[in-house]
Amino acid sequence: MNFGYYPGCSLSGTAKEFNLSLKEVLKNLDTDLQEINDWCCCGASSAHSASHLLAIALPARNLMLAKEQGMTEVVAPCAACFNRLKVSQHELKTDEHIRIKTEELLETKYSDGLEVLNLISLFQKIGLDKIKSHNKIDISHLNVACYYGCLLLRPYDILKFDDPEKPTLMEEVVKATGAKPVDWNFKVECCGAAHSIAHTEIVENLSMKILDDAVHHKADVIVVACPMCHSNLDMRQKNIIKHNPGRMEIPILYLSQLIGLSMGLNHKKLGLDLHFIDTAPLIASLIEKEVAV
Amino acid sequence: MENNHVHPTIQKIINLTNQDPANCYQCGKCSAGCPIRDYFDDAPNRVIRFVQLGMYDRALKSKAIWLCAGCQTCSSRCPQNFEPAKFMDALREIAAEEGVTPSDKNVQKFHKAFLNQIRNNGRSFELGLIRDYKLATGKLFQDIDAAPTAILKGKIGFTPHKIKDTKKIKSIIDKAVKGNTK
Amino acid sequence: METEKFEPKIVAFVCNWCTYTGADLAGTSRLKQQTNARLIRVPCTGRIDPVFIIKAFEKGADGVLVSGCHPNDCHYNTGNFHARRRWIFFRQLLDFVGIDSSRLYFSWVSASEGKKWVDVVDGVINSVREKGPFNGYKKLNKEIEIPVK
Amino acid sequence: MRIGVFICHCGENIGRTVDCPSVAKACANFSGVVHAEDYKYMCSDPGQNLIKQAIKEKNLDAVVVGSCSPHMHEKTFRKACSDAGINPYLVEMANLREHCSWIHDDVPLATKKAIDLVRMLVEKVKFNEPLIPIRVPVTKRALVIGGGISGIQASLDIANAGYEVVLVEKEPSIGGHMSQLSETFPTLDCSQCILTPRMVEVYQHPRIKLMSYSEVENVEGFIGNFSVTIRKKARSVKDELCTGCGLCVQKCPIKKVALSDFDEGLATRPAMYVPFPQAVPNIPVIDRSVCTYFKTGKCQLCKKVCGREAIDFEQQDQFIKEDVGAIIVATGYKLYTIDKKPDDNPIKGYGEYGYGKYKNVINGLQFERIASASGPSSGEMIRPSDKTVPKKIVFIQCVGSRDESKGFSYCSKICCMYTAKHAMLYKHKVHDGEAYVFYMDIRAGGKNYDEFVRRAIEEDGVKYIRGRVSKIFEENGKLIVKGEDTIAGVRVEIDADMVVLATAMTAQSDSSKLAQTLSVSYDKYGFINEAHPKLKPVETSTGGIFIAGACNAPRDIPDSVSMASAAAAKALVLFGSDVLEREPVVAKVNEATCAGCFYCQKVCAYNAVEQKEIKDRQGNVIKVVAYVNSGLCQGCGTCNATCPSKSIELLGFKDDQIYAQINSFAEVF
Repeated sequence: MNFGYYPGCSLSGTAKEFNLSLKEVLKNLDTDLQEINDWCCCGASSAHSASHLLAIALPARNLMLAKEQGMTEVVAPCAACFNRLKVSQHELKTDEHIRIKTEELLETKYSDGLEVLNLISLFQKIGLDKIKSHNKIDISHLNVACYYGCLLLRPYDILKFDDPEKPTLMEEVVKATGAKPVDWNFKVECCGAAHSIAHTEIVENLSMKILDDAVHHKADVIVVACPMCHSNLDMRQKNIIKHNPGRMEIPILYLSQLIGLSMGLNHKKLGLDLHFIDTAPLIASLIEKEVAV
Repeated sequence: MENNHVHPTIQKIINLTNQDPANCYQCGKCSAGCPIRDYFDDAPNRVIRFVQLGMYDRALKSKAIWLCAGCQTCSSRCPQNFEPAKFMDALREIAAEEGVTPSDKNVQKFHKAFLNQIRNNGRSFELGLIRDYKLATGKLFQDIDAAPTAILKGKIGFTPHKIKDTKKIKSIIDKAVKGNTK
Repeated sequence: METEKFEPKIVAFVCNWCTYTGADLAGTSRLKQQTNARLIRVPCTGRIDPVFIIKAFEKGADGVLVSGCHPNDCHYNTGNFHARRRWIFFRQLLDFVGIDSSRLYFSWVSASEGKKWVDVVDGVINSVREKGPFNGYKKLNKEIEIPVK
Repeated sequence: MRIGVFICHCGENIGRTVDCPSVAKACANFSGVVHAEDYKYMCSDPGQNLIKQAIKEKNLDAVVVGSCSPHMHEKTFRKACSDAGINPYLVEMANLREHCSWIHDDVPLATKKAIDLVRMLVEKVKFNEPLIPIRVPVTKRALVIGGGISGIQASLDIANAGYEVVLVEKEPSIGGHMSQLSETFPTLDCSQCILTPRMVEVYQHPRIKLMSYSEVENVEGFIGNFSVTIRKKARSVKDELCTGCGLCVQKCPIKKVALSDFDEGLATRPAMYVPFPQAVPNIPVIDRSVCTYFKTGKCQLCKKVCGREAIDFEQQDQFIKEDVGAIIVATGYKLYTIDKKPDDNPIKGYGEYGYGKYKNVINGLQFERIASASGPSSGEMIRPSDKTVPKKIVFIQCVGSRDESKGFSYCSKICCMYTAKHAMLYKHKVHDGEAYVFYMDIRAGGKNYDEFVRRAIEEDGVKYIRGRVSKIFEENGKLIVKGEDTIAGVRVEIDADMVVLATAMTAQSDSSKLAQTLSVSYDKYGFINEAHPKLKPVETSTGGIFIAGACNAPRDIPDSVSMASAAAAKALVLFGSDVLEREPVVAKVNEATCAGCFYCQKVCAYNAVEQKEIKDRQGNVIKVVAYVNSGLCQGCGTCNATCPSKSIELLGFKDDQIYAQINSFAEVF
């Protein structure tokens, strides 16, 4: 299988292990990603804070490039990129006024017809059975809290991905790896997202509540599909514990890393050493088990 | 949706969001579910109320419009299908355009620094972003413990990934963003 | 004659219970519309014989509109269903007799849809105005008349 | 033919945009028109006299009035002409107001159109024939659908006035939702105490035929003459033999096999059951889907213990025909559920409140059962999950109501009141408990209603918080309720033991199907429409069918009861006359040309077309032709359009009459 690929800024920087693990896992699933040539930033939360038009135009440029480069499906593993691409696509389709303004700005005509996939819908396309068939390591003892955050789910009317209040699709993927998803209350709460730098105190507080609820529901690990969620829960976790003592560390994994673990892939290649919260104890707990195929 | 009897600010909000603030019936569900509400001066429903009452200045000076994280919990639960998150975006844009001094400078400075990175490189460059933001805010020692680890782990590079067509991106941003970007 | 601005002539067959009443509502609500349509009131769209429509075109209509109750809301339970079934065959008949079937319009307008009625009428008038006059039968009428004289 | 044309100015209403004198002048030149004039108000007494005078002086035999919509004044002008000696069906109206002057601005164009409209009807009226109204007898018997408080009230009123009533209830017992309630606002009197005597009265009334566990299957006919088919569902108990001793229910071995609908799923019931002890009729039902005998062919314990041999496992659904003259629909409401709905459903469901997964998040009717002395906890205030007394309780109003996004845009009207009542009942039972109510507005219009809400706040100390709740989740056995007090502008988070949702009142799920069976109109929510929101609140779009209670819109008990009495009064008005006059707009067959293909019979929705044998003098059948039963024919004209030989025609809308109108376009265009 072959998909267009829009990695987004984070995956080439702070979320490097997301990129690494995704590529490693897809290699095993015979899936190729073709990166959009000369893509630019989607504008993230800053563009729509400054200009509605800019927030539509930046993703539109990438959508047009993908189309020009002959792609029909584009994977945007970063939840924020996925969200911005989808919203832009939707507005260009439904709002003629903004479409004309965008076309003027970009000096190109826009045409619809590209399918934008997020990390989870990519794995659905590849097939959960296929993932199952690659299981090499028994991780069934792992209790996993699937954390969706905001941007994969909202606004539902545009993204049409999963139930915005009680999503289950990530759990389906986690079940395919053999791990056990736990039921918990905070899987769609906000981590504070882009305030990571400007208002660290807010992010620490929100992230703390999410971590606490996951631990309370007996999760061993939190799995995410968004670099912003990851950096807030992982990078900020040490300080959260410092400022709110008496808490245990809980590792935060990208969904692709969890799949990689169940496939028995090299931990370094999955970027498991790149986290702030040590993943070594988690890895040590895994028992290797060849799964007869 | 053009209407002569509508105040220009309301019309601007309608144009930017495709929704009329009059749709809000002040139930407060947005405020009840807002994760950052405790840090706001005015709850989201109040900011909408100010606009409904024509107190635009009060709304544009509210901290809430800058602290809104855009998580859209409010929008997805609003019984009136109103989207407060979009509304907040619009107020930020209008505030910048009208030169209203933001009551939370950090957020605006962060967004400016972020857009500046895109303007220069076409992509966000984290080290440059943090540098610019710190210079703008003077918060030199924040994140001092996390940064070295990040750099050591190779998560923050020293050179930006520049795209080829940065000229285009510059022009897009300069044309789209009213008010000052620099 | 052709230099005069073309104003389409529209004949509308409407059912008494839904569309006629909806058109009344448009009136009581003072919703303005163009003057080109002439309404013929029938009890139900089920009453409309396809030949009525051909006759209307023959007598100079440039467009014909048929409008009745919404499906399942027929005052007579099923009249509008029978009407609808009839039209499926009727379109082919229209083409056969040389009438562009796109000049025949159908809509559902209930008694409470005054605004919709105005939109439908103006829509039909504008659409027919774009198509221009329906001349096929006018010529034919003349040709037939000449030998008689 | 000598036709008179009368053009009305309707004051300024027509006159402003239509040049009435020129219209009259133009019409005077139409062939067949011998008189044309215009007048300020044609419908006024002097206007009508003008017409009558002209008929006499000019010896007119047909009239066209150009004025308002025929829906407005057709009757007026027909009557006036008929007084002057013209058959009323030789009068036509051109709609110069609703269809012309009110919708146009351009005077010359509107005037031209007005002339065309009159011309069309002048041409039509030339083909009109004198017709005589059809007189049909009235069956003085009513059908009431639904045995809740509305249906009970309507039935008793009609029966007490001396007429027979057939009362059909789909559940095994009458009583409806009112029988589930603990106490009623604003007096706090016991619901069952005031309802049960009425139920018994229905049961014992000599003129009420009660058909419980039955549904209306089909309705034919028209005002004064309905023929209704009722499905009497198989109870598996012969109601004429059963004495209601209850032994079979006691002996039924599979006790807790199904959730009790009456207790809103908070309790269980056996396979053989009576919904509640005061049920009327007190005859049990076997739930065949769970009964051991129906599943395995063994058991029959109930049959063995029944001394009356009333158990009948072989019983089938019965179809019973009833002739009635009026129908009252009183099918009531159902509560909105917050569960996740399928994707194609426009109503979504509340994921933020857990989609109904938390046991201690209940709805208003469930609270009624918990509070009721006859409920599963015998009135003890305990929560469903662990049967402990909730010390902190939260009530949330407007769940599904006033919510365009997840439910309905309308206000359910009664929730403000019953929530105040619930909070009060709770405080009366749990003195040290805390009760919170989240509300958006308090709508307590009604006698002693607002005072009642104030009492809850001031005397019982219920805390009202203005704001909608955003999320509920369960943590350590507590329900965390996240809200905002929009008055104080502060966030409120309550760790409650139980949450009661005042969920929206919605139409019954099969209400649109019933409305279609009855040919009455209903709104997009499934509520049955009234004929006019102000002046005909209990009538429907179909003559002889009336509505009462919550099948029309959310409504409380006093309003439902008044509406039921009003509907009963409307039925009684109908029963006040022996015959009804109907428009003679019916189909008629030309037996000479009818080929007997009976396509007309196939398309008739009313079974009005019959087959008639034509015999020669010797009595031999020479052909079979169609025959229209004018009592059944409703005048849609579908048969007319279908007939291949044009042998069946709709009087008043005959082919000639319509062609005349079309042909007039040759001149018009």
